[in-house]
Amino acid sequence: MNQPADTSPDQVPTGAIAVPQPHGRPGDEPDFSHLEFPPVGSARRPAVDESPAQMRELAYGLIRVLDADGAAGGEWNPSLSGETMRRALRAMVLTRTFDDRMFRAHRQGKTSFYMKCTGEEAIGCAQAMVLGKDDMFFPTYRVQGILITRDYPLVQMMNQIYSNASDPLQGRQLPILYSARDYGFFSLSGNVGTQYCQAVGWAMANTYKNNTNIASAFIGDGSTATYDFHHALNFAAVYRAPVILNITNNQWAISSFQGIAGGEQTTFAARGIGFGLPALRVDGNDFLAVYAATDWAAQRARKGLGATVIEFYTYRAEGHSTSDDPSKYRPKDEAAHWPMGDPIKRLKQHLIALGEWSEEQHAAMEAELFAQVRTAAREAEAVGTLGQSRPPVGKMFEQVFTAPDWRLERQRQEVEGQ
Amino acid sequence: MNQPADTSPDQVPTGAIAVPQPHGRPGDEPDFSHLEFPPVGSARRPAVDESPAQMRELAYGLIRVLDADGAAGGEWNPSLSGETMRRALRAMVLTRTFDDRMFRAHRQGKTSFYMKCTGEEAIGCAQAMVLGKDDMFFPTYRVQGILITRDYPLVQMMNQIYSNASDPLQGRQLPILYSARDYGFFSLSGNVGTQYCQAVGWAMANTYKNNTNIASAFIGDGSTATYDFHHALNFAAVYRAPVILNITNNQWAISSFQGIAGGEQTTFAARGIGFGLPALRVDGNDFLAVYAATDWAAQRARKGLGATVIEFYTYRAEGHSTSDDPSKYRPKDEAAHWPMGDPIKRLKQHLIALGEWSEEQHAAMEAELFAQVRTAAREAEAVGTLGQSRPPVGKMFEQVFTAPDWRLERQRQEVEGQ
Amino acid sequence: MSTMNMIQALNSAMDVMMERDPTVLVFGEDAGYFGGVFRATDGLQRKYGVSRCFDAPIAEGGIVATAIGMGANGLRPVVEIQFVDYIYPAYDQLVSEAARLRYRSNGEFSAPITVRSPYGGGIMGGQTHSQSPEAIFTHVPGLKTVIPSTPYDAKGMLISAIEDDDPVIFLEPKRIYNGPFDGHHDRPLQPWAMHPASEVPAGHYTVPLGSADIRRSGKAVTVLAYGTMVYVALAAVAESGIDAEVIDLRSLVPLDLETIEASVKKTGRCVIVHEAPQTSGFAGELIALIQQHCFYHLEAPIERVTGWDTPYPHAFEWDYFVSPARVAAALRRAVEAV
Amino acid sequence: MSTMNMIQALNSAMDVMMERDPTVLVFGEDAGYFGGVFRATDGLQRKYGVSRCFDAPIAEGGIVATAIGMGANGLRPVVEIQFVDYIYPAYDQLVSEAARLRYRSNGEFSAPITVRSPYGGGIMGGQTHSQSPEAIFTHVPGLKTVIPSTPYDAKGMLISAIEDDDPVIFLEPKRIYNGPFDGHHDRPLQPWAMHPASEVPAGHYTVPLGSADIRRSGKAVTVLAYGTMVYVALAAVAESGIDAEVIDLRSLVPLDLETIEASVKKTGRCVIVHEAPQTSGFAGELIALIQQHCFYHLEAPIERVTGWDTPYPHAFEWDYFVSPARVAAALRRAVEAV
Ligand SMILES: Cc1ncc(C[n+]2csc(CCOP(=O)(O)OP(=O)(O)O)c2C)c(N)n1
Ligand SMILES: Cc1ncc(C[n+]2csc(CCOP(=O)(O)OP(=O)(O)O)c2C)c(N)n1
Ligand SMILES: [Mg+2]
Ligand SMILES: [Mg+2]
Repeated sequence: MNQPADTSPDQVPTGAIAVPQPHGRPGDEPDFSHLEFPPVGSARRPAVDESPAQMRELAYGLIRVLDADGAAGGEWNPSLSGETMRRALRAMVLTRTFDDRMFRAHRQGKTSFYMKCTGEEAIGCAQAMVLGKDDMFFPTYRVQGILITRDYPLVQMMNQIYSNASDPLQGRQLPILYSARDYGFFSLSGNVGTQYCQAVGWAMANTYKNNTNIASAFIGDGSTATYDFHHALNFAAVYRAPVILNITNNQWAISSFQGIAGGEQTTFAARGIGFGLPALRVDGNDFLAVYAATDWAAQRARKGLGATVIEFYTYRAEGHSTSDDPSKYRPKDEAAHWPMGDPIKRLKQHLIALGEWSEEQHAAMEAELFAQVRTAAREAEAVGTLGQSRPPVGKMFEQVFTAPDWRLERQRQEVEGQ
Repeated sequence: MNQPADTSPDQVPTGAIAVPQPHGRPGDEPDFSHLEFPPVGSARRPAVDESPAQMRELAYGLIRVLDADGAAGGEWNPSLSGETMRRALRAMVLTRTFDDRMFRAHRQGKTSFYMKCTGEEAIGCAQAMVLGKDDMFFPTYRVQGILITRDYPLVQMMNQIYSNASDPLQGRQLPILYSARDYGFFSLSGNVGTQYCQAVGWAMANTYKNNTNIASAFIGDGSTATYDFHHALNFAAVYRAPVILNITNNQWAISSFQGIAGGEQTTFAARGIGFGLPALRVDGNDFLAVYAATDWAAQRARKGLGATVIEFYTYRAEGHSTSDDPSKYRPKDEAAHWPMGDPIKRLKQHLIALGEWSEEQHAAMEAELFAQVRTAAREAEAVGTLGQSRPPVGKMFEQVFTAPDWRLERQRQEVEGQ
Repeated sequence: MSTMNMIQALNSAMDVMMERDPTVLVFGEDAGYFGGVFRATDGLQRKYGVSRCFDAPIAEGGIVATAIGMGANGLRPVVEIQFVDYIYPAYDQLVSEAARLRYRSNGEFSAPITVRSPYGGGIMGGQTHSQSPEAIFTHVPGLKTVIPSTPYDAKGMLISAIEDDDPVIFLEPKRIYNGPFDGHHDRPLQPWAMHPASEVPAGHYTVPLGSADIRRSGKAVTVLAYGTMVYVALAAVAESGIDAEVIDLRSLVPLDLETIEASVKKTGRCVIVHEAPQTSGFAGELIALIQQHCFYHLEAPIERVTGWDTPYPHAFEWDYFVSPARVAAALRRAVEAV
Repeated sequence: MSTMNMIQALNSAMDVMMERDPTVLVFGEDAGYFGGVFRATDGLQRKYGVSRCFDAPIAEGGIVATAIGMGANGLRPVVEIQFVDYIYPAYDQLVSEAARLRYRSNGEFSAPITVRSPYGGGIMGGQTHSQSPEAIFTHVPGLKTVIPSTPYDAKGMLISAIEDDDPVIFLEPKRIYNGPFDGHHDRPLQPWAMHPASEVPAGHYTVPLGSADIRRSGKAVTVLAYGTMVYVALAAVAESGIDAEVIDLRSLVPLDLETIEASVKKTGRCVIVHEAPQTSGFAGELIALIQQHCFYHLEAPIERVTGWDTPYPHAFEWDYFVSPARVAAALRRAVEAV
């Protein structure tokens, strides 16, 4: 074993590589006192055609609309109607109810995998309401709220999760990696990041086709480290693509806190500044702030002014997935201490404060949505859960190419002949 | 042929994708009037331990020391001795002389490929003087000035360029892809960008070994688009690596102007801001400014304060390589109009103004260096030029692995037996 | 009909398709204003405007990702990777995304993209301008991998690739851009104009993907080759005087197994030639298929003549590059084996 | 000696090497505090500190690039790619850099790195947690590619890989982390504790890279397998009652051709089993070598039993995953062919 000159083992005293450390670990009390949240109203709302160079401060502040008491304020207040906000609340509650049911379905052995978006419902739901079905989302696995807000059939989602005979993706994908073109929801990849720059290409095609549709792409804090993130910001800036480049900073990437992705040196929104793109930092647990920021970015994009980077600051309230146990790497109960609260509770509080909603209405809605999810689950389970029912095995060989070549034909025959 | 719903050809009116355009094309007069250069002294020199967040303006200004008249000024003036500057001048002239000779050698069929760094000599030469041989450069193909400044034998460089029997790399590499560990010069890759994040790993190993050596990595404006650039900034920021991340913005990447890499929306230095790294923008044709900025960044790195991004603003005065003809895509003679002049002329002018140098001394030095290069060339050519002489063919099979496996043994026997 | 070299034929294919189909657009590093470092996209920006032919950042993965997004949104992007040696940064997008998009979305989305890239050695390009990585694409379900070897095929196959609804890796043997180089580097290159396959129709036509071409009929041994190696093989056959059947595979996936099988069953012997390193090169797959389908017809071990299992070394270009002499020796071994 | 499953054996290898050699350090996504999603690096950060075992950003290419830089500067980094399905973003760094650094610098620099990654199917992981891309590494001059299939080999080979001065792709058949799964997914998994190869020395030992292991001697047919497929093959042999010789290749590059050749010359028949898609899979290379070196001993076509040429489909796990029944059928075809 041939050692390079300066490195015989005894010469290596192992200095300290600076590895960022989170502010709490199992056994510690949840403590977010190191975080600063600028007050509601502190972020200015520039005209959409203002030069990005003039608005860099937005990458370091925080766009907020709802304050701790549930009152809306500041330049970013989208002033939504009670009806719109009730629709939003309903979509968020339905999303959470769906997540809970499917998580339990996994625990009951009905499927192989599930991921919840608890605490982050405002993000997917608000974007689904601001954008249209002709716009295209390039989602992560944590914006199922988009499909739910757009009334994609719950039973279809469940059929996909169960890989059963009615699975719209014919059993080919891992649970939750949906595809729903008609709902503006691009086929989800199991690799993180890979679709971020595809969204830029999609958006460029809209420009090319001379329409005003846009794309909206999601990525997690951890996944900003993937190179697709770099490509997307670079290509979007160069070709002025009509795309919203969303970063969901939920503080965690499986067991790694956001500092491992570089979140301690500056904000993730600041990545946009590096490319001269407008960059907003938004309270992701504030439905109204998410709505307003999305709307602003969508206007820019539709006007041909190009891409906007938005960091949604939020907290992943539950485990990464059904394979994960967060109590192994972070203080118990951190979610309950998240200073920006829960997006559902906050919008509900706001609506109640406005006199547009009540605890009774809310309880009734919860019961109704619970029943709706249960009905859908029963319908899907009647078709079958994972392993109990599945598409014909020949589906394994379809859609590899537009038409199967001789290899696939022969292999299919071999399988079907068995 | 199966067309997606909204895209039958006649429905595609082809709108205008915003493709950045350079400010001149063949036939146009060279015109750099759109560029603004802040005056000497306008850039503040912060303490090296100042927070990067406090010095963001440096990414948008320009660090300059020499003014148009050859006078040095401003906070960044490194106040070098006449002797040091004469050494620098000599290194730059030698680099240019070497380039000219090798370029001609290619034209004479003596090798397959060559690349000059004309107009960019200050960058490699200054860094080689600031850093030590225990620091490691991760070079591009346009910082041969490093080797020349450090008195790497010219004849060895030529042997490599000729792939002759004395080629230190045994004929395995394309001309100019040198490797010189003892000179602090990492093996050059033919793929652009790939070494940028390796430099971060190298630097982290220095921290790990508890020494104060650093790494210095180069990348071109065009190559900032590679993902290695992203990885490097991200890893360097996260692990506080002692590395200088240099960007040589010479306005062109083969035929593509820097706007194609995203240089029109903001500066390349600003990419560093995206990661919370200190970011300097420096007149790359001003030896003293390059020297001072490098020195500042090296101090930060050695003190454990982490990485610095430096954009050197310069101009690629000649073709991309011997395979390129820039008159095909940019105005003729642009180089002569570059507002920041020529690095050799400017340092010479400064030395003369100081009374440390004269036209006569300069002419004598040029003649001397010309002779030195000619002597080296004769020596290398006595060994042989490309195809006239080469290492033993068995070298093809060595160093693939530490020890050849049976495949390589058999293949070697087959070739040697022929 | 006009006489074209391979670059002109490729250029014409893109021109014809851009003319016919407004969803076709072309981009890549230096592919816009300048027309590509090999000039394959020359004139297209001038003719069709910057929106349809443009320069791209040096980010092969970004180029392919952007093309996938465009392709899913109804366009037919044709991207150029300047040298295939630089395609690895796009490998993830090709393998994990382009290749699987149709499958995983059950046909809701697909990536009808064409990825053009010059490949292969013989140009003194060293390690990073000489590689032949076709095998890493042929292993990937959902990708087509094709390699033309004449101007006629180059144009007809490129049009087929662009019209194809699946992602196609279109590898261009750059050593024969200007003429059918046969490995004799010490002789003057015969230009394409002297070769019948340089007669290329000006308009639209296709050469289907998945069909091999028998370039020389013979009875003694079958030679399978593609790209530049077709000419090296033909030279070896001529020089050895062996009555070989030379098959230009043209398409690796989908593969024309029928033509291969018929030939090997006839000759009982086979030599496979490629530039890529031997281990896990495409010859392995061909041998596996042939011995499966023609086992009882084989009279001699199938020979592989390939690049060595080393990086591509600058000074040893002509020791690394497969020569007619090496192929001829393999032909002799194949026909002499009993 | 203690009883270890494969994860424990891997963990022990890193522990032993970190203890012995301060140049060894370990990093990867979730590999630090948490100890890896499969727990292979569990406890190492606690024991050796954050500088020697730490979490990395989600950038496989950045991880490998950083490791290369460290490796060139005298360290021996061991990096974990969370699933091999996510290794493609590091492919360029592995192929263009790690594999060629020593060669192109004539030995001035090298990349003595180990890239560990769980691979293979059988865990209901769908398209992106089930792949077997070994062939795209075996094609690359300068990379070693190895795959252990027992706790004993896992530890001994990982130590060899870390001590090796060349870059090693170390693929871990994750389906057998906890026990030697034989493809019978409807039966309870036998834990490693019941298998003799789970007896693992606590300290330092090596299993050399490049040597195959005959897991069962036999005369009727040779079976070549690696990873989980070794157990599927052994089950097929047991169930078919055919007297097969089962060889666990363990190392694909360098390959133990001698052992393979000796066995096939003895049996005259061969079945190759791998999980990866068939086309251009590693079986192709093996067939090419065997028919070259054992042509006159072969009495039947060499059989390939492999994954299908499709992405890995979630609902069809047990139709895609090679079963003992498919291997047994191939064994019968091989021994019955005349
Ligand atoms: C390319 C790639 N590398 C690694 C993984 C494994 N992985 C899946 S999710 C995940 C964490 C992502 O974290 P983040 O981006 O913050 O999203 P979040 O889960 O918090 O929503 C990782 C590492 C992957 N899917 N793809
Ligand atoms: C990964 C990769 N893609 C493409 C190329 C081809 N190429 C060589 S140099 C170059 C332009 C680089 O421009 P820039 O980074 O600005 O450096 P400069 O030549 O101006 O010094 C290109 C595209 C390459 N070498 N590597
Ligand atoms: Mg996250
Ligand atoms: Mg440049």
